[in-house]
Amino acid sequence: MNAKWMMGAVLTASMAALTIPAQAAESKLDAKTVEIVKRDFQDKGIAKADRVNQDALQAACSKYQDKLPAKLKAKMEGEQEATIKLPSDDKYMGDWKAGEKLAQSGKGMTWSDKAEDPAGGNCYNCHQLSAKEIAFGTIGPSLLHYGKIRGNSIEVQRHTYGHIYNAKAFQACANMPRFGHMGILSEAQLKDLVALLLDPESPVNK
Amino acid sequence: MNMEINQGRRKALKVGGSAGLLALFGSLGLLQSGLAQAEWNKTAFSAKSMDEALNAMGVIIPENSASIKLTVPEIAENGAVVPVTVESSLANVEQISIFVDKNPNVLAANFSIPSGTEGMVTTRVKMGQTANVIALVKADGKFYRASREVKVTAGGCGG
Amino acid sequence: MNTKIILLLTLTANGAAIAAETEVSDSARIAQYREMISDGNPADFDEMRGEELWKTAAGPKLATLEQCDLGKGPGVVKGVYAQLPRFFKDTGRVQDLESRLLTCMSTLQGLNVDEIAAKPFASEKKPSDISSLTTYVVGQSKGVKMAVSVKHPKEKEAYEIGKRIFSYRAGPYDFACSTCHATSNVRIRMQDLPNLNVKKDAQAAYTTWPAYRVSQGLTRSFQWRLNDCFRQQRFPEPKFASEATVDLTMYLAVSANGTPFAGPGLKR
Amino acid sequence: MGNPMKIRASVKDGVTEVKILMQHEMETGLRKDADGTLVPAWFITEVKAQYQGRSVMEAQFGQSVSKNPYLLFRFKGGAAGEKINVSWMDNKGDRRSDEAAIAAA
Repeated sequence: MNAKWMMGAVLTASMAALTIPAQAAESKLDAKTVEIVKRDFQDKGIAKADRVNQDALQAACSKYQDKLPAKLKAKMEGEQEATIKLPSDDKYMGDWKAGEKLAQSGKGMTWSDKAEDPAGGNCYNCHQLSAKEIAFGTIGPSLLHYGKIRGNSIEVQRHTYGHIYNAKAFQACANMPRFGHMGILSEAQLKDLVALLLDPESPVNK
Repeated sequence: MNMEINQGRRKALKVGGSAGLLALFGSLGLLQSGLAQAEWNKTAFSAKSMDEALNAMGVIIPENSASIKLTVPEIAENGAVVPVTVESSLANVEQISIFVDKNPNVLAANFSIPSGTEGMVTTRVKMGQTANVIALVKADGKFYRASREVKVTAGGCGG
Repeated sequence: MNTKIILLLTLTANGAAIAAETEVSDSARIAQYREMISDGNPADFDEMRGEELWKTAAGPKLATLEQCDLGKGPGVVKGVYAQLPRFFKDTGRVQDLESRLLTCMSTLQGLNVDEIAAKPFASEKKPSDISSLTTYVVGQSKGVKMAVSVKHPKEKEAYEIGKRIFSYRAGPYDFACSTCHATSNVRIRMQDLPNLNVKKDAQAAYTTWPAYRVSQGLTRSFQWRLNDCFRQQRFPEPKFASEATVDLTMYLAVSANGTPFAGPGLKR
Repeated sequence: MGNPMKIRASVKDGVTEVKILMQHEMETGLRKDADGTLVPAWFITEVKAQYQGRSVMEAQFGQSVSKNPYLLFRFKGGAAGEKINVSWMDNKGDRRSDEAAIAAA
C-alpha cells in the first residue's frame, strides 16, 4: 500500500518535472516569437511597425491557435460585444448598390494603399453573395439569400450591423475582421453592406 | 512607306472580287513569304471590331465549322495570359488567325501555314475582360471560323 | 487527386468543345487553365539571367559567386535549395537562400548588402539581381527531394518559431497566415488556398515557388511570396531575409519535406 | 538587339514539334504605368521560323499577344541534330534571331 503510494508520488513528481520544463520551453518560444516579430517588421507606407502589437484578443487567439478554452472564449466575446456602437439614428439600411461595390473591393489598409483611399469590404474574398458573381471565396459561409431567409426586421438589421461591426462578439477567434471596431469601414459604409445583405432589391436576395 | 502604299492598293482591290482577294492574301504574306516583313497588316491589327478586322483582311462571311478545334480555358485566372490552341482537320490549311472580340484591337495574331506545316498553332493572348476568342482558318481558299467564350476572373484577394 | 488529373488530361486532350458539355467545378476549370499554361515558363529567362550573374565578377572585390557555400560546400548549387533553410556554422545562424546569398555577396564580393536588402524585389522597370540569382540556384534543385533538417537545435528552434509566426494574429484585420492557410478546401475569390498545415498542400505550394507570376510578368522568389502575404495580411513589412521570414520559411519548407522540388513554377 | 529566345524542337514519327518562348514586353500602348503615363506600344510584329532554308511558320502579332510570347507548331520532316532558325522583329525595328537543334523525342 505504502510502497504503491510512494511509487505513485514518484511518478507524479517525475511527470511534473517533465511537463514543467516543457511548458517553460513553450512559453520561452512564445516570448521569443513576439520578440522576433517586433524586431523584424518595419514601417512601410501606411502600415506602421506597431501593427504587430497584439491586443488581448489577437494574443489569445494566436496562443490557442483559434481554439480558446470555453471560459476565456465567453469572456472575450463579452468584451468584444461591448465595443459595438450602433448608429445613433437606429437606421441601418444604406444603399445596396454602394454595398455591392464595397463587397467587390479587396482594397484597403495595406502598405500599398494610401491613407485617403477608402477601404473595400473584402466580402467576396470569403463569401458568396450574389448569384451572378462566380468569383467568390469560401473561407466564410455563403451569404446568398441572406435577407430572403431572415427577413429585414429592425432586429435583423441591428444584428447584421453588429456582426459586421465586430464579428468577434459572436465568435471570438472568427476569421472575419472587426470592420467597425478597427475603423476599417465608416458607419455609412457599414449601412451600405447591411442593405446589400437585407434589401429585397439587392442581388443577394434575387 | 511601303505599308501606306499597300493600304491604298488594298482599298483599290477590295471591290475587285476574288482576284482582288488573292492579291490581298499575297499582301498578307501568304503567297510570297519573302515579303512578309513589310506586310504586317496595319489596318487589320488596328481594327476595333470583328467586322472591321475581317473587312481589312478581305474576309467576307466565314462559315462556322466543326472541323476547327479551338481549345481555350473556360475560365482564365488571369487575363494577361490566355492559352489558345487552334487545330483544324481541314486539308490544305493556309492561314490561322486569332481574335478576341472585346479587346481594343481585336486581331491578336495571324499565322501563315506553309505546306508541310500542320494546320495547328498554340499561342497565348491577353484578354481585358470576359470575351469570345475567335479562330479563323483558311483552307483551300475558303474561310471557316470557330468561337468560344473565356471568362476572365478577378484573381487573388483583389488587394 | 488521380481522378482530377485524369479529368484534366481528358479536358486538355479533347479540347474545350467537350469540356463545355461536362459538369466541371470551377476549381477543375482553374486547374485546366493552369495545366494549359504550364509549358513554356518565362522563369527560364530569369534563371538564365541569374546564372550569368552568378558567374560574373562583381562588387569592390571583383569576385564571382562561384565560391559561395550554400550548404554543400563552396560552389555547389546542385540540390542545395532542397535542403534550405539550414544552420551555417560561419554565421552561427539559420539561413534561407536569399539570406545566404546576401552573406556571399558581402564576404566574397564586398557588396553593401543593406542596400540590396532594402530594395530586393524586381519591378517592371528594374530587374533584381538577388531575385534572379535565387531563380538560378533554385532551378538547380528541380526534381531533388525536399530534405530540410531540424537536427541542429537552432534549426529546431527556427521551425518552432516559424510555426508560431504562422498563427500570429495582428494588424487592423486580425489576420495571421493561418487565417487563409489552415483550412482545407477553401478558396479566396476564385483561388484555391493550400492548407499549409497539411503535408500534401504544403508540398504542392512550397515546391512551386519561386514562380513566374503571369499577372505581374515577373519571376518572384519565396521571400517575395511571404512579403506579399504580409502585405495582404495588413501587416507592416517584414525585413528582407530577416529571422522572422527565415523561421517562417523553415516551418513551411520542413512541411514540404519528402517530395521533389518542382520550381520555378508558373502562376496566375 | 532583343534578348535570347528559348527554342525547343523535337522530332517524333517524322513530325517536328517546335516550341518557342520569346522575351518581349509586348506593350499594348494602352497601359498606364504607376505614375499614370501611357506606356508606348512596343510589341513583336513578325515571327519567322525556318528549317533548312525553307519557311515552316510565319506569324504576325498584334498588341493582344501576351508578354513573353509563346508559340507552338508542328511540321512534317526534320531529323535529330538539324537546326531550326527563328527570328522576330518588333514595331521599333528591333530584331532577334536564334537557333536550336532538333532533339529526338
